[in-house]
Amino acid sequence: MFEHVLSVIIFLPIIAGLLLLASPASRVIARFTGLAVSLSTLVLSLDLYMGFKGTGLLECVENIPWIESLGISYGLGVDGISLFILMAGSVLLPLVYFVFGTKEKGYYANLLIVQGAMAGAVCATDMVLFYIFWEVMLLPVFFMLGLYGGPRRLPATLKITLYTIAGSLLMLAAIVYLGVSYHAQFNEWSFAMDKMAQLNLTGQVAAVAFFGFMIAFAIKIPLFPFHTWLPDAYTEAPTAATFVLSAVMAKIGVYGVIRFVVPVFDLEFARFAILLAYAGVIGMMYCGFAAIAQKDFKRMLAFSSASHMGVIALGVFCMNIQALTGSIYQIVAHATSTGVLFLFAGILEERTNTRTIDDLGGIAAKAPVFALYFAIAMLASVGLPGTSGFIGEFMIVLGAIKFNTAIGVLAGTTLIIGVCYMLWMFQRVFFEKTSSRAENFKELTLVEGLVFLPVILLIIVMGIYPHPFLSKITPSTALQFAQPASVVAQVPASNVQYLGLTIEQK
Amino acid sequence: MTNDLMLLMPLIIVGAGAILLMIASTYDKLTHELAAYGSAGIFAVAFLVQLSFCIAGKVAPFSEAFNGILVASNFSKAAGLIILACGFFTSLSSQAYFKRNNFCSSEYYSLTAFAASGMLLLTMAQELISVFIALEIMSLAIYILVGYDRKNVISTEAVLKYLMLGAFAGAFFTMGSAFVYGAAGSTKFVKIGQYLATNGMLHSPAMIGGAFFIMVAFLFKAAAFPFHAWVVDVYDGASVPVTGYMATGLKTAIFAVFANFLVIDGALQQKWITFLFYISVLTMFIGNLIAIGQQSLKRMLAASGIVHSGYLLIALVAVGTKDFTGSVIAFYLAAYAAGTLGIFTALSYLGGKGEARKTFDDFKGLAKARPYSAAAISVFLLSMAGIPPTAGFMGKFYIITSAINAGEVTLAVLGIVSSIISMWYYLRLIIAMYFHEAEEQFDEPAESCWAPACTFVLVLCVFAISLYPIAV
Amino acid sequence: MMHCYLYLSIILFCLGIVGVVARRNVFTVFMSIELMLNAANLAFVTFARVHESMDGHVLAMMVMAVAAAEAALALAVVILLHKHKGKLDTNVFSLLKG
Amino acid sequence: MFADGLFIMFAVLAVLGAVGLVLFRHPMNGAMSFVVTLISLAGLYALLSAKLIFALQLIVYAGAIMSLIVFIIMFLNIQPDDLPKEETKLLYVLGGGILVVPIGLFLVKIVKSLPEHSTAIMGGNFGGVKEVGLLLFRDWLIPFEIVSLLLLVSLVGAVILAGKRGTTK
Amino acid sequence: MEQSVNYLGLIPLFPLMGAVLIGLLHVFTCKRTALPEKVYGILACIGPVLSFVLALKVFVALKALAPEARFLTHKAFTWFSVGDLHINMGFLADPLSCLMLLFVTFIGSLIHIYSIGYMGGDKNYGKFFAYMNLFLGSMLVLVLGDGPVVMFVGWEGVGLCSYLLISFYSEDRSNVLAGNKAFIVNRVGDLGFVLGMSFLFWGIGGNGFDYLSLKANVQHLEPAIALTVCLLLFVGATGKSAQIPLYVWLPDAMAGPTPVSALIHAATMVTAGVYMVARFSFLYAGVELAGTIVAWVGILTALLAAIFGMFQDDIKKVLAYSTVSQLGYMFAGVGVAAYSAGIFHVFTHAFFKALLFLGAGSVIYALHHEQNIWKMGGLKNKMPKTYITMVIGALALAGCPPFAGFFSKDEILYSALATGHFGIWAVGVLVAGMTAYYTFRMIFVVFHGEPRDQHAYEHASEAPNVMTVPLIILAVGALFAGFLNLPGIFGGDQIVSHWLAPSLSEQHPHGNLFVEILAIGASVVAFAIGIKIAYGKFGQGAPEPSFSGFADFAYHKFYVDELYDRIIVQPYKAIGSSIWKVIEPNVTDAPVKGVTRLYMVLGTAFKVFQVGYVRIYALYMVLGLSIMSLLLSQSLN
Repeated sequence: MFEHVLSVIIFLPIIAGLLLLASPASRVIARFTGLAVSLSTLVLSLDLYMGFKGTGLLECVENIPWIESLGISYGLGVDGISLFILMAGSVLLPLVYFVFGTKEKGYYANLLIVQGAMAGAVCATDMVLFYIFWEVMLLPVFFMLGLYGGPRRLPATLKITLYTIAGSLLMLAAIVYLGVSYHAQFNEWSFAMDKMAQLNLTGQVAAVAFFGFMIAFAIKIPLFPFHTWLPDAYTEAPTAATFVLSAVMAKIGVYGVIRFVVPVFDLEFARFAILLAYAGVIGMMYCGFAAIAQKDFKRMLAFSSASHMGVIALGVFCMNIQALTGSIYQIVAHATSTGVLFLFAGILEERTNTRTIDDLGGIAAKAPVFALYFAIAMLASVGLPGTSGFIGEFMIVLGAIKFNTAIGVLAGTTLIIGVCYMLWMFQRVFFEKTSSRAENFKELTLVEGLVFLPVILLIIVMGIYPHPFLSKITPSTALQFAQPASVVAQVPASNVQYLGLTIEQK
Repeated sequence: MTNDLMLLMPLIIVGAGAILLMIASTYDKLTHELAAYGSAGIFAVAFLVQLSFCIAGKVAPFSEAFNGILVASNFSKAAGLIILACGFFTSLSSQAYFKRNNFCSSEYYSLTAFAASGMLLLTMAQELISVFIALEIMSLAIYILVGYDRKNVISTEAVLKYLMLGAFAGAFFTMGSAFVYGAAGSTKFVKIGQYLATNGMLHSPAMIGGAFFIMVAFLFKAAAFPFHAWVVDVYDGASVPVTGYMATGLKTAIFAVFANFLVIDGALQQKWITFLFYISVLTMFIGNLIAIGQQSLKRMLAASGIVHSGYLLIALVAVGTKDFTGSVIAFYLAAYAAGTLGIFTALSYLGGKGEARKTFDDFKGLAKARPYSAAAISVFLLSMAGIPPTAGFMGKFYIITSAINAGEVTLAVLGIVSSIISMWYYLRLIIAMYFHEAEEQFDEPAESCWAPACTFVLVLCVFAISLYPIAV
Repeated sequence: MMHCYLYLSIILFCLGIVGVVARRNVFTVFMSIELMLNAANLAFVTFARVHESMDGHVLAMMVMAVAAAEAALALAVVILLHKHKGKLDTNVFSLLKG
Repeated sequence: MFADGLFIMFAVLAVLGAVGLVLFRHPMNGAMSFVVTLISLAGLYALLSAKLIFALQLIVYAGAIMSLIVFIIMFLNIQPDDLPKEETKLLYVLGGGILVVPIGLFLVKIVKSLPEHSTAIMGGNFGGVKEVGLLLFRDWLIPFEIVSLLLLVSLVGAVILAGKRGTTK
Repeated sequence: MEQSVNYLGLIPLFPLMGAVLIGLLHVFTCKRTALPEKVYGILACIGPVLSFVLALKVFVALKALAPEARFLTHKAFTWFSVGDLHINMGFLADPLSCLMLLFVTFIGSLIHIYSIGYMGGDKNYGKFFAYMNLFLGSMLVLVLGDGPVVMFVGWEGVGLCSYLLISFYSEDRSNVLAGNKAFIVNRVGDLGFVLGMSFLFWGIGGNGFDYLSLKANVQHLEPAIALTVCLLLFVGATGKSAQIPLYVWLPDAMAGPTPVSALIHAATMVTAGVYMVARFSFLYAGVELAGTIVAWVGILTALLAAIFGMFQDDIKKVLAYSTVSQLGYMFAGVGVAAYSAGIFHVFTHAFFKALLFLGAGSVIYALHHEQNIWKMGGLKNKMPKTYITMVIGALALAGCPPFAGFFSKDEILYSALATGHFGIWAVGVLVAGMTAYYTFRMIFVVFHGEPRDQHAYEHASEAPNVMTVPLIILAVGALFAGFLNLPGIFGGDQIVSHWLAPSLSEQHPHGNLFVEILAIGASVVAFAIGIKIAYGKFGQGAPEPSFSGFADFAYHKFYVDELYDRIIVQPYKAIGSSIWKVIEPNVTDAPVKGVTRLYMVLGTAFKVFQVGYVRIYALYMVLGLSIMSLLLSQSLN
């Protein structure tokens, strides 16, 4: 691990992507460049991960002043929260180059750019820098969706782009508001994230700024009712983009909530947490219900992803360490499981030329390894113990019970809702009689099988032996609750003692 | 006096160059391409001189020249830099443009330089009637450039509209100046400031009325609501490089002088904050609404220019009169100029013969045929839309920061909302270029290499400017 | 007495505005603008008298010069318009709209 | 008293001329009526002791500029058919008049707030050629110089727009 | 007090490793040349047998300890630890889990052996054994887990295996649907489990969330929470152990291969709920209301299932309902705080129900997968070993003294009576009679009388030894297992109850002799009446009856499945599709669409103002100016 490892992780893919775009490289070269770059990023990230001490504070800090008059700097750093999102991206993205081998140059180049931008967004410690990466990571998605998406891609592209940009611009106002408030209170300009927690924000404007942040993140997550861009975008996007969106990008929304909203707007957050938690729970149920009605497996996975994101977001809103840690763990678990499921969906689509569930059937008999992998990812997605999905989900439900009984109980229904549509889909696609379209379904190739193996193993290892991962997360999450002791005290006292008959808290 | 002359050096270079070009153009040997290089050279030299002043910092800020009528502040120098750069790129893009359009003559370039000298004067003028004359030099030159294509009725219509309304607004300016003169006894900014400092704004209705009429003229030139209606038609009617020049250089000059005028005295600016607040909000939103429905690219860009004027008005509202540096305004202008000029430069070589490609649909599939140009245009559009990491984003960021810092949170939020609204029509062109199949091949021969080179340089500028730190 | 001069100036100015807004004849419109400039000049000269400084006279001269320059250009445009359409109606020139 | 009488006469003439400009259908009539206004204004300048401006108004404005305009009107040989048929002219004039009232009232309000001041003819050299000239070349050199630039531009413009030269070299 | 032994972890690990190994072998060979079945068979049996051996070792080790110190623990690793929540991947062997361990590994091993024969020729032979091993591993995790969370791992793991094995013949949609149903219904229960755990954690879990710590802290738990936790955990138990209202999945689960029904859906997994209640006896003991609810739910389930069982015509369904019914007994037992009685019934039930299922399996095997009892008949001659062992099983199930079922069932009924739950006892006795009736109805119809399907009858033959030997071993168990807990009245000293005592928080009722005799007498009479009626109706062979009235209603299982479909499944789907088709476009997305439309409308509307007439533009300017002037003149003075 060297000094500027984070910068390299961020800019190596971006620069490589831009160079690819500018060069007349062929598809093959593009693919192998992408692969090489993402693998080297992976190596660097692993190096970073190994060297990560888990102190809870920012590590690998880089800080270069940029706009000194406003206290804006090029600041990077990772802690236990951001590390795992970074790692999820680094680990998962190389898969795409293996799975999709015949795409155009721009496809791979955009993937590289989005990878770098996402890494930048999670590593940035300066709000302005964060915002820049936050916006930049949308652009490759915009191009991928528009260029390589399905037949109805244009409305979907516009919807996701405008929706998310609208949200993020509101966030920009909120970011500036924070910086200015910092200037007003401490007579010094700064946009550094860690300094914002010292702010003492009250009043109407603070609430507005709070929602400025919240809406931006809610759209990205997507939190009910800001999810409506998701089904179209996830369905129409090329699989790699859907994969990126669901596996990593959505998580950066949650990350934002943890990074900005929780420490900075402690009072507002405590006030509105119940509302947001309901949004999370309702979103989970709403999308879960909607998933059962889907005929298109990609759209079904899209709703499933949104449903899970509702739970993950809920974990953040519950304001206790178990739920928060559970959320972060679930972020990684969901990234691996749903991400892999989307990739599998892509494989299914490529090999059968259909996305309709009814057209498929009996694939388990044709491709047992594929079915096995799929089943493991699916089981992780429904939160089966022994897979990565359980730990996080359990901790979130546990924390939610403490936060508010009604929400906890509703959150628990994810156990049932998730399994309904997943099993239904699995039954129709993998079991039953082999359909004509699946007749010639090819098993995963050896390379594919080997490439997915680490991720599948990761799913299982993370379920069976999560301690090493958690021990890097918990110091940071503990810090989240250690800092504003006053806020934790203000959190409505646990009403578990009263058998949780209170549904609404004041 | 030598010092004073040094201050005016860029202006002198441009003015003298304009006259030289004018004279030289009577010789038939001077092809208009040579004239283009000539004017580009003049702008380049002036730019470098100006830059050397900026960097060397030998001349103290607020140095007065000629009896206090002209002042060279850091702000005016920065604005001058932008104007000169605009002139440079306009010259070169015109050169490419006239490969496809044959109504050029060498005077065109001298008029470009004349307009630039008017703009430079405008940034420095600190006296109302000088402002008026400078304004008219700039405007007259631009009128002529707008109507340069005499065979084209569209172009003539544009110049009619522009000239008529411009002169109309100019009349208001003179009336306003008369009242200010009546109240303060002088038209020099310094004297007006002294008068305001002793008497206060509120006790002088003549000052209020005069300043109001003067601002009307500025708002007209800046295309603020409700004086915006001309801008769409005139941009549409003018040839592409001229439109780019109008949208950037002219706007820079106008906002420079507007800011200079507003910061005469704190009281003056305070008086108009509410007024400018509503004007800027309306300007942003009306501009957006006009832009949404446009099919023609130039008209859309014109309407978006209205919106950008709205943003700049936010900056004017938020600007502090104490220690006025104008850095936010200058930065935004530079960012906006880079993006807009970039698009117009690209359009000037992509527009086809007689500007055949006008609408969004005409650019469908450009990315396949001309990937680099399409990428450059996308960068410019993103910059105008304010998406990081472009200069446009940083400009918007500074404006919002200064607005919130000045306590104008509502205005900042409305600016953001308008920015959201504007997103669609910028993306629309990108979508047309990238996500649609090409209907034609975009392969015209005999293209100048200068304009594409300029486009490339401007792309670099868009990114480079965003990295340049300023103080709010 | 100063007020009377200024009132006259205002009346002329307003009449100029009306001329611009109400008339479609290009010549009339341009002359209305000239009228407005003259109204401003009258105000300048009046104020010069009031302040007993001749700056106002200089300013009025400048305005005249500008008016002359504008008039020259305006007439050139009128000729151009006439060449195109043979009409002096401003409403004829409305190809650019929407 | 005499001066007041003159003022009233000139003022009435100026307004009448302006009204004529706005209302006459044919631009020639309008131009003639405008000349009346310009000459009346010249008279008013004289009453305001602006000798040089009085002269310039007559020579430059009423003389040069108006001759130019009249010349062009004649040059274009405008037939009544070429003139726009402005059936709704009066309506527009009325509407414009109503719209203008707030502006006018605003200006009137401003003027009312200014202290009244005598405009009696000033003795001495106030407004004389020499005095104004000295001022022009001493204090107002820069505007004076740049006006030359302006005129140059307008010259070039007139040539380009109205000229007959070939367009491309 | 506790002793750490590291081989505890190996017990579940062996079958799990076996599962992984077999699974991989299967996956990588099934598309090419399949491995010989023997390889799988042997590999599959290694794990269970090794586990059984280790279980014996555990038993011996425990036995060596003083009764109140019989705890062996093993902490494999810290599973997760966040804030107060410390969960170890830890295992606990105490008398309760040891008992479960022993019979689970024992019966599991037997059924594995049996399956070698039963599954012969199936193309997914390897997959089957992988699942079976996986199941056994999970079940052992469930049993050995040292805290609720680890138990939950096994709990869900067995659920998964149950799902996989029910839908084993996955080409047939109805099988997969049955699997889905099992998994989803189980998940409903699991929700209760998870919520119960959560409440328990926030109640007293801060100082350690394993049984021993919980037990030590249980007095700090507020009664209201304790009740909530008990009920929620019981919801979990109803799911896994097929009690009202979540019993519906178990009959459908018979779609799986018969050894699966024997192992999972009769002997082991379905009793997990009872085990859990016993595990949490320290909790239930403190909350009488919860116990009563558990007992009543149990006994009503027993009654309901017995009613259904009387009218079934599928041999496996009869057994399935009898399983539900017996599970009801077990819950009645643990509900009235007779935990050891409940667990003992689990133990005996495992033997005779596994025996019955395996017997049924060999009948089905012999008749080429015919399951309808009305197509059987007279098989006692063809399949004597099966017949005899099944009769033993049936007698045990029906509660005939001195078979295993008699003692364990009687223990429960006696406890109910002794603790004053007269109603439960009465229903229990009634159900005992019904049990005897439907069990022997099945026996008589299948084995006695004339063969109804002559063709099938002729091809039927006794199963191979690999299948009959386990039958015989189980029959021995069904015969003698009851004596392990012989009550005092018969001169025994309740070895099992005493063995279990350290693990359970139960107080033995001080019953008197009269109550004891009453209980035994009633049971015996009920058994006798039941078997008499059955013999009267079916003893000599009988035609397939047609049902009407109540019988028809019961034959259709009171239309409960249809009801659930109507009030849960269909509304669920309707909600799903209405969200997607109605709410999403018209409500949730409506603001977005509305804004877009407004945007475009305004955009076109504003083009109108760009009329193109310069005069109008000037008019705009003047209009704006006059408005501004108006405002400004207001502000002057």
